[in-house]
Amino acid sequence: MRIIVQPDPFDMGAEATAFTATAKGAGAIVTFTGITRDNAAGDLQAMEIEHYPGMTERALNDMAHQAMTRWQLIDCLVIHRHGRLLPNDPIMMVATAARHRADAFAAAEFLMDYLKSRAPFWKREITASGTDWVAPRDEDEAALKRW
Amino acid sequence: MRIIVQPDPFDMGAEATAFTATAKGAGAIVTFTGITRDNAAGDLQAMEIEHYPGMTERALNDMAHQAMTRWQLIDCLVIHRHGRLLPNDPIMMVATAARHRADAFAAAEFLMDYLKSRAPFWKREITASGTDWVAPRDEDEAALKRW
Amino acid sequence: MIDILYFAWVRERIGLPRERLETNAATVADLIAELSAHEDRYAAAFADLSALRVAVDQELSDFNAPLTGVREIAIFPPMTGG
Amino acid sequence: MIDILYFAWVRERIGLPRERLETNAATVADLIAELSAHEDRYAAAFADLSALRVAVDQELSDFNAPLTGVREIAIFPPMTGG
Repeated sequence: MRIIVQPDPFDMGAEATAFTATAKGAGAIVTFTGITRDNAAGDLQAMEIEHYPGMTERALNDMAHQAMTRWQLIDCLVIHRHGRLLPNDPIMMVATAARHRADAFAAAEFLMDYLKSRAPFWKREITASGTDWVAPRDEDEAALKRW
Repeated sequence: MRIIVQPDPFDMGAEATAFTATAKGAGAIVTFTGITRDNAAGDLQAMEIEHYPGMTERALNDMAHQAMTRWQLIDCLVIHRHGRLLPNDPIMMVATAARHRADAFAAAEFLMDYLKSRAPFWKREITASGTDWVAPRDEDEAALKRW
Repeated sequence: MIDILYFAWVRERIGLPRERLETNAATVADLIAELSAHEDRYAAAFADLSALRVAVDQELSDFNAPLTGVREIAIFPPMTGG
Repeated sequence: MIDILYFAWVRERIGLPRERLETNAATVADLIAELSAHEDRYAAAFADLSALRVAVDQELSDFNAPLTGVREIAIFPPMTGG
């Protein structure tokens, strides 16, 4: 189990390869990668992610432990960036390893749903016309109900 | 949309990176990688995968088209090996790109469920004591019912 | 003339991966019955139809599929990809 | 003494990321009421409690959480990670 919170970019392909190489006995690897999308107006210059140092690591650790307990996981990985991100930059990544695919998929979706609404990150869009805090989506809060 | 059926190994990390780089406008990338697991007895020497050339490509293409139609996907990728694989070799990989994670996850799970039971591949385990065709799992057939 | 392909243990029991036949069978089921009556290795391979799947011209189909105009059929066990 | 941290637009409205206060407030809600009564910038930041979330000693909590023995609380908008 690895939790990484960092301002630096990361290489999702290299992380996926390294994660898979150490997941002994895994038959199924699921990865999710979140990418900085352009905004509706198409003028996104950057995304700034603020977080709560200390609590962030605790919250992600707690989610990962829950995932390991609720599903038959061999390993899991969470990487989340903070600070200034450019369009098309990877923001975060989750990876899960299990013997069978159902566990790997469910745990990855669980981690994503919790990470979206229960980890202390706040996104802000920087455009030519100013900055805007990203509003939470109703679907994201609703998604938590299934777990 | 890319469908690749090949005997050669592939690099799941490099494929994930390349897939992500070309998925313009994607906010969510999901990958699934299937790995050759050792068998229960722990004496797997190799896995041999037989397939039905021609039909395999048609079936995978059809599944990928269905996924693109049923979910808001920007792109999807299916790679499946055949021939002789060693323990811990990647067998196959699916990747999906969408604006939002729900579409990327659902499409990846759909592709996996169909690929398991509806694409013409047959696995055989090679051990010191002989060879054994892998039996289909009841859960795999049942998993199709949700789509 | 129709091409018949066999895969996995069906191929092993019959002892060949494909063959080309002349048949008057109307459906896949009829063709299977015809082959099973003809030789034991077919009867052994086709003994339990519930353990078999069939593709007609490279599309998954069923045993009642008519053979009119069909160029290629394949008979095999349940698939185990992924 | 208690540390209070603010994030995102709560931080912006209040104008600082953290402060250390002496308070007799019994709960997070009492502390919020105390601060809101004290200065307009707090009243503006805390006007709509349904738009706020609270963490007590780095665990998500609620406005009724007691402050006894608490070292750090944080007040912020709904989180938007991932």
